[in-house]
Amino acid sequence: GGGGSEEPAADNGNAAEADGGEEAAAGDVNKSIAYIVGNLGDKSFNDSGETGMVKLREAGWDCKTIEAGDETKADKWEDTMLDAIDEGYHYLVASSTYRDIMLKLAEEYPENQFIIFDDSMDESEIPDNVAFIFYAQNEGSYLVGQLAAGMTESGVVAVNVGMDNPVISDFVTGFINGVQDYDPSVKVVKAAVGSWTEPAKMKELCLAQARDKKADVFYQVAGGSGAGLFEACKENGTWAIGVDSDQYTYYKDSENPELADVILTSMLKNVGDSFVAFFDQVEAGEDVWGKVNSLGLTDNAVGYVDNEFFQENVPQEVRDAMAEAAEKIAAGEIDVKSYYDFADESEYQALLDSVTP
Amino acid sequence: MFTLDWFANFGFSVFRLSTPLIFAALAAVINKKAGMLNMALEGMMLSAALGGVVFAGATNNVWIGLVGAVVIGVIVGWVIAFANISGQTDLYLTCIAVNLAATGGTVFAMFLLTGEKATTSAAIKAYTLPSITIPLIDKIPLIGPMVSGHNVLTYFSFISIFLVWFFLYKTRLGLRMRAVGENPQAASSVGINVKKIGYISFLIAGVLCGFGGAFMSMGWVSFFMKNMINGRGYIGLSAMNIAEGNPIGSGIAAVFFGFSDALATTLKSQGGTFPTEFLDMIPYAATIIALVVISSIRMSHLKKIQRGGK
Amino acid sequence: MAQEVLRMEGITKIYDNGFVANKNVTFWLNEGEILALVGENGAGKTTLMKVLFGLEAPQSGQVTMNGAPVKILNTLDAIGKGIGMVHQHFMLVPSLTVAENVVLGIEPMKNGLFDFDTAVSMTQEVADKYNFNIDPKMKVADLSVGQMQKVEIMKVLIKGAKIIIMDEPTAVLTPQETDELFEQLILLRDSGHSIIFISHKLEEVKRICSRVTVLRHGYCLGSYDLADMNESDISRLMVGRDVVLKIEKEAPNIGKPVVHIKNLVKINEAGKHVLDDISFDIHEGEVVGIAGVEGNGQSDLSDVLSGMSGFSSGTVEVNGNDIKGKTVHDIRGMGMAYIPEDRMEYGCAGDMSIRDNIMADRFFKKEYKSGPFMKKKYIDDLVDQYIKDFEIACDDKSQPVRMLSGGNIQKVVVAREFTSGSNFILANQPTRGIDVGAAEMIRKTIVKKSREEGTATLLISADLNEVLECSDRLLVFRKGKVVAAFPKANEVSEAELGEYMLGLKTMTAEEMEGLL
Amino acid sequence: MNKTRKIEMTVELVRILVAVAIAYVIALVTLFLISDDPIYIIQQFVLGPFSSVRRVGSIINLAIPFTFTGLCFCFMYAVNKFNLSGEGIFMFSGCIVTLVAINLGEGLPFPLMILVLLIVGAVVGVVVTAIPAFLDAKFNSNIVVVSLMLNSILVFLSIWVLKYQMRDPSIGSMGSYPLPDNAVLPNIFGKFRIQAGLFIAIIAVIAVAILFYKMVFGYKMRVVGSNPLFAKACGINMVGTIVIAQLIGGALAGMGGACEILGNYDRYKWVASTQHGFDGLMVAVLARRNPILVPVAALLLAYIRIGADVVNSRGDIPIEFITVIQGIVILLVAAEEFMGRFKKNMIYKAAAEGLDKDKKEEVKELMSEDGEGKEQ
Ligand SMILES: Nc1ncnc2c1ncn2[C@@H]1O[C@H](COP(=O)(O)OP(=O)(O)OP(=O)(O)O)[C@@H](O)[C@H]1O
Ligand SMILES: Nc1ncnc2c1ncn2[C@@H]1O[C@H](COP(=O)(O)OP(=O)(O)OP(=O)(O)O)[C@@H](O)[C@H]1O
Ligand SMILES: [Mg+2]
Ligand SMILES: [Mg+2]
Repeated sequence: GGGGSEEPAADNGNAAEADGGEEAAAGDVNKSIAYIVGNLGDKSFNDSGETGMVKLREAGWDCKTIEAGDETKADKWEDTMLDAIDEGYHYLVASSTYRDIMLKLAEEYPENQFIIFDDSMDESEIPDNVAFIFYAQNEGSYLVGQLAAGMTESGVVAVNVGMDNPVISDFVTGFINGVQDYDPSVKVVKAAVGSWTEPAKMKELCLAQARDKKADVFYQVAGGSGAGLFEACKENGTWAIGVDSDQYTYYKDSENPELADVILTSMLKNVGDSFVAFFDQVEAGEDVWGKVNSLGLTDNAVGYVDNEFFQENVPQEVRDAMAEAAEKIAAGEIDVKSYYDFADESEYQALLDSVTP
Repeated sequence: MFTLDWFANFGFSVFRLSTPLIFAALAAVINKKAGMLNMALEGMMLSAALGGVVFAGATNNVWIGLVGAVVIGVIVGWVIAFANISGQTDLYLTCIAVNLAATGGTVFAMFLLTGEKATTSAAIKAYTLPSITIPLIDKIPLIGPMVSGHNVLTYFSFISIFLVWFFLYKTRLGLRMRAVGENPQAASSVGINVKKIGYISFLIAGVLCGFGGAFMSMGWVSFFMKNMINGRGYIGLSAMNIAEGNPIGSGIAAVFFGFSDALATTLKSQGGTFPTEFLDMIPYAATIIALVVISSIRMSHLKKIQRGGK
Repeated sequence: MAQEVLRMEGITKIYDNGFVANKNVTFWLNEGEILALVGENGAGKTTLMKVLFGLEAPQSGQVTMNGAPVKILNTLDAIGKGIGMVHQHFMLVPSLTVAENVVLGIEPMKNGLFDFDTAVSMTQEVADKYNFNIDPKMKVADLSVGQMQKVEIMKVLIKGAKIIIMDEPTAVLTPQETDELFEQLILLRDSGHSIIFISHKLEEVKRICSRVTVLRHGYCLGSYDLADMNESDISRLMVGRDVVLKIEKEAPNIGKPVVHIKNLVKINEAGKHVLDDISFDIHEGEVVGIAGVEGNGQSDLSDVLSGMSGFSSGTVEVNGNDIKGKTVHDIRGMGMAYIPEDRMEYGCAGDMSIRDNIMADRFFKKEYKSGPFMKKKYIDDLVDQYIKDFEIACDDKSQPVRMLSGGNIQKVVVAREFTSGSNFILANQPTRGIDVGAAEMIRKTIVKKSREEGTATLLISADLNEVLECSDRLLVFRKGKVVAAFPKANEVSEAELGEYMLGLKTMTAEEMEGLL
Repeated sequence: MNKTRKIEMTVELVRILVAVAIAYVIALVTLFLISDDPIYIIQQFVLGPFSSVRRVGSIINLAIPFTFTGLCFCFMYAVNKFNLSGEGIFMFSGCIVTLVAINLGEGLPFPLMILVLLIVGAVVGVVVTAIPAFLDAKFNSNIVVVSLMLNSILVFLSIWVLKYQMRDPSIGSMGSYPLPDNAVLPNIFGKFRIQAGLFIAIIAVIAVAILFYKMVFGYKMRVVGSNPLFAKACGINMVGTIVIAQLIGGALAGMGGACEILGNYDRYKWVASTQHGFDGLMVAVLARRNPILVPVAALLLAYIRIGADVVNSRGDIPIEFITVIQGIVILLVAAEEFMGRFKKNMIYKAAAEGLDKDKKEEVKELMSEDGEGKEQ
């Protein structure tokens, strides 16, 4: 949330400590974690992981966060991780982006243990020193999809993403599923801005969607570009739905609280909490290795924010429907569609086509 | 869908999308007339965009923010001029180095000031330069909603086209700048300080990029985000190039790119499964096509004259 | 003794590449005199004047004006102190008007803006005062070379310069225009201006100057009263030996036509007929000279013949091959060699070595390469031989050409073109702005090649003395047409030639019958 | 003259060292203001790249793509065409090479497969560069603009190919199917972990140097680049030479992209431009456009970058800080005028000394020739 400026400071203190006491870190093998992340500051996915690290630090773990840079620096990722291993970090935590390198290093360094989050793999092939953490973002998105369908007056809602990739497509799939289950007549426009750092174009895109398609509820899965969606909603008087962390509170506590007043809720993907939970399990000696730890609604790894603003602005019936859907998913009565279940891209495309206004 | 309202709205969007491109194109024009190709518009606008937000936030005054953006633009312009003119560094290299440094430098500065590394949207109070409703004109159907109600910088960008033209063709400094751009030895032989003119051209370009950057972070949206210029400087440069440095023509070309961008955005907003990537290419492909068409018209015209032109 | 207005004492100028262009030069100028500054190419004349005009900073030396030491840091200083300079190469901005060019640097202002109308009237005033017939509103790009020279002079005059430096102002003028210029210089001198006049044409020096200062290899050899000297005295001082100003040549031994031009028309980008129905032949063993005021189609003819540009209609044949649509490479293959007008622009690559420059027209031939590689040893030996044959003064063959003096650069060009094995030599201004010594050698070689090897030569030159001396047959160009033809060049007088060049006289087709 | 050249070269070397030193001082001063432990950071920045065998290997690894794109820009500079398509090619060729490799599968044996893929990379480079080169030659369309725009188009095109033609749906992030084993350039030199593309880069440097300085085409290219009008007047096929030089440059960038993907990646996953094209431009300028110096400049740049990475992973300084320092280094190293006064003064002094020495003889000689000249 609003403590954005404090997190890196905490990191600083700890990093210096780690460097000072390299020997100590190496000695205490089981308590040292290196979290490898592209770039901090996205106020969603990556930063959420960082909050988990902060909590783990408080719990006595020696955590170090290393920014490895975006995909174009991918040739250096392996070095970055090897540096961490050389410095004596026992656990390496990294997202699906780093999967290949993690798996490769897992083979080369059987002593170390590797956690790949936001990804899954055939369990029979997962080595013993590797664990996967998988989030059911489709389930969370399903719930906010219900919200969007319940809130729209024009019958068109929008989901705008930064760039397409499988995880993002899973968000979109769940969202569409939720919208359609709530009201099959509600249409969904989906668009990709083409960049994670183009708020201006995102704003323009939302304004065009409102103009041409009369869209009036906007769900963003767009990283930095997402702020442009909130601005467009502010300008148009339409509703927005945030993603990953509680963006209402984030903006409400910030310098620009008025930006929060369009954010009905945010679909949560509690990466940080999942880390804490995971390492609690590790400490408790539970069996988490060599398999995919799937986290969904039941584990509170995904969900939505139920705050005052949400309650004030969302009619009771919609809130009830969301709560009910959540229960049903938890109970296994609803099987939310997932992008990962599609045989190929064309099935996803067909889904998109079927809801385009 | 294609109602009067729609067209008005689309036109409005074109003007807004064109604004930063016009500023970039005009900055490129000023440099071009002084004999230099400025590829650092990107870095200049990016730095100015951050500068504007920071100054506005620090003083709680959007106009001081605008001045701040201009000042930062000018400072970056000065750095380029210093490296290129006083330091004799290859201009292309200077510009690329400045773009690289601005990409990282803005993030670094933002981090030092706010602790954020991606955007100031939460950390710095947002300010937006006011929009202006033009009385009378706003009542005209189609035209009214299209041209009225824009951000003050949008109007200023169009006014700037004429200001730049006026500067280049009606003032002494403009005359000297054109002389320097065309034949620096000749200019220096009559006592014109060629280096000084070069500096001035980069400083003016800095001012224009300052406006362009300010529009991005205090007009279009109300915060700074890393990399938020996203190639607009290069498109502005292309606009200048298509018009061969003519300010009016460059302005028109910039609006043409604004139009193709608006078109791409509109197509995207329709949803569906047409690959976004191809829509994203539209402004860039349009540039190349426009450039080729215009140069081939120019060439066939020349050829006709030489063939005997009856 | 006349009042001394300017003195440069002990000037040493070292260029950034370590070349010492002026070595402890001392030089002075009296009020109301026209002083000649002469010296071979690269002697340091232009450099010395650039120092005076604030364009180059000397390493040591002192300038005094009217007895008081002064510092000239930049051109603005120089202009402020009443110094004006007409540069060796035009310093004009082509897209601007005459008036804008003339007032550049001292632009009239009204309400804080540039005042074009006043600029025009100021320019008109100067033009009227000094009798220059020029429209201030014309674009400089549209002017003839002679007119451009006038604009250059007006630029200096309008700033009220008392000391006027003229660096080879007559190189591009006709005799009549030169006369006109000289009248004005005398007018200026008599009204109290002091003039420094640089020229390689010693006859001109003799005509209007009262004193001469000679530079050689950066040193000043001293100042001499011209009354006591004749042209060969001056050239001996400049070069350090006697120079033959007249070329002895036997009658040509004319063979079959090598170049055949029929109804050649070329229209330029602005739609102007720059070559208008030209027809003539060039035969084996003869030198055909072309005279004309610059900008009357000579350069265009050279461009067409060399293949540098195309033409609109007509036929041109070299050794029986039509050159329509052919490239420079093709035409060179047909037997053409080409000495271009501007050596720095077309004649050489300054940053490349002498060796590389000499190879440029022939590197692709079998004898210079083995497979895709160049034959280094073979080429080196050959180039060494050429350097010796053509007396190119240089450190060695790998020295970049830009480090040579103007005359030696031209020798490199000539060495390449004369050894290319061609039987047609297209020589456009082969000796422009190079000193008597080098020019003598080049002219002699042109004539020798035609006599001994039967080469056909087309000699285009603004130097009338040169065309008259070297040509067998002489054509005069005006407005893209041949307006006169003379069978024996050495029987024509410069004055008569000038009349045709300026359009005062024109020959009819009948008069030229058989001469084309 | 030779004395001058010697001075110029000495100053050049001193200048690069001073430039780097100044940049580090600036970095140090800034670090004192923002870091808890500036000395440590600087030490890591300067010495970190040499702190382990693997890091030294990383420098060399990183220098490989720089070398390819640096060579590419040597060609562009040689014919004076600022064709910036090297940037887009690097990414796009990596993309296409992966696509081909995946489709060929295990069909071809290892070395042959690599050869085929390198050729594919080169061909992609040639085809892409041909666009701005051709439009420039044929329509005189500004090559800088066309190539910049083309780069943006190629980014989107690569993403499209990745998404729709070869995306591996079984992984969470965006990435192609893995490269087949026979298409992977192995790591060599054990702990150095240098990819085998190093050999290809070395061969490329040697080949380019021979082409530049020993072969007829290189000669032709240098004439054209040095003075195009002169080249035309000598009958050199300008358009052909200029276009072919650019195509060779493009081919090199394409091979660079191929080596990068095959040597450092298990699958293709670029969704943004690598910036290696612009890096190459910097390398070419730092190398004074001389292909022989390209590896040196590439190593210098790689060293700075690895230093930045070390600082990033070791310290409390955000990685972006380094881009600023890097900009300063590059500007200072490339600034002709930086320490120019020092150089000039040395040259003047040397020349003046020479002047004093032969002054007496020369003057005497000159004067004796003109015995009769009487000074006034
Ligand atoms: N910018 C420069 N850098 C280095 N050397 C130069 C430069 N300009 C001139 N030189 C050298 O100085 C010498 C003197 O040049 P300068 O122009 O003064 O000769 P000049 O007497 O005017 O010759 P010309 O009769 O050809 O005009 C030349 O031979 C040249 O090598
Ligand atoms: N940057 C430079 N470096 C080295 N030499 C130079 C440089 N610039 C000019 N020169 C040399 O200085 C000489 C003098 O320059 P200038 O422009 O006066 O030409 P020039 O020799 O007088 O030519 P012209 O034959 O037209 O009189 C030229 O011959 C040229 O070779
Ligand atoms: Mg001269
Ligand atoms: Mg000269």
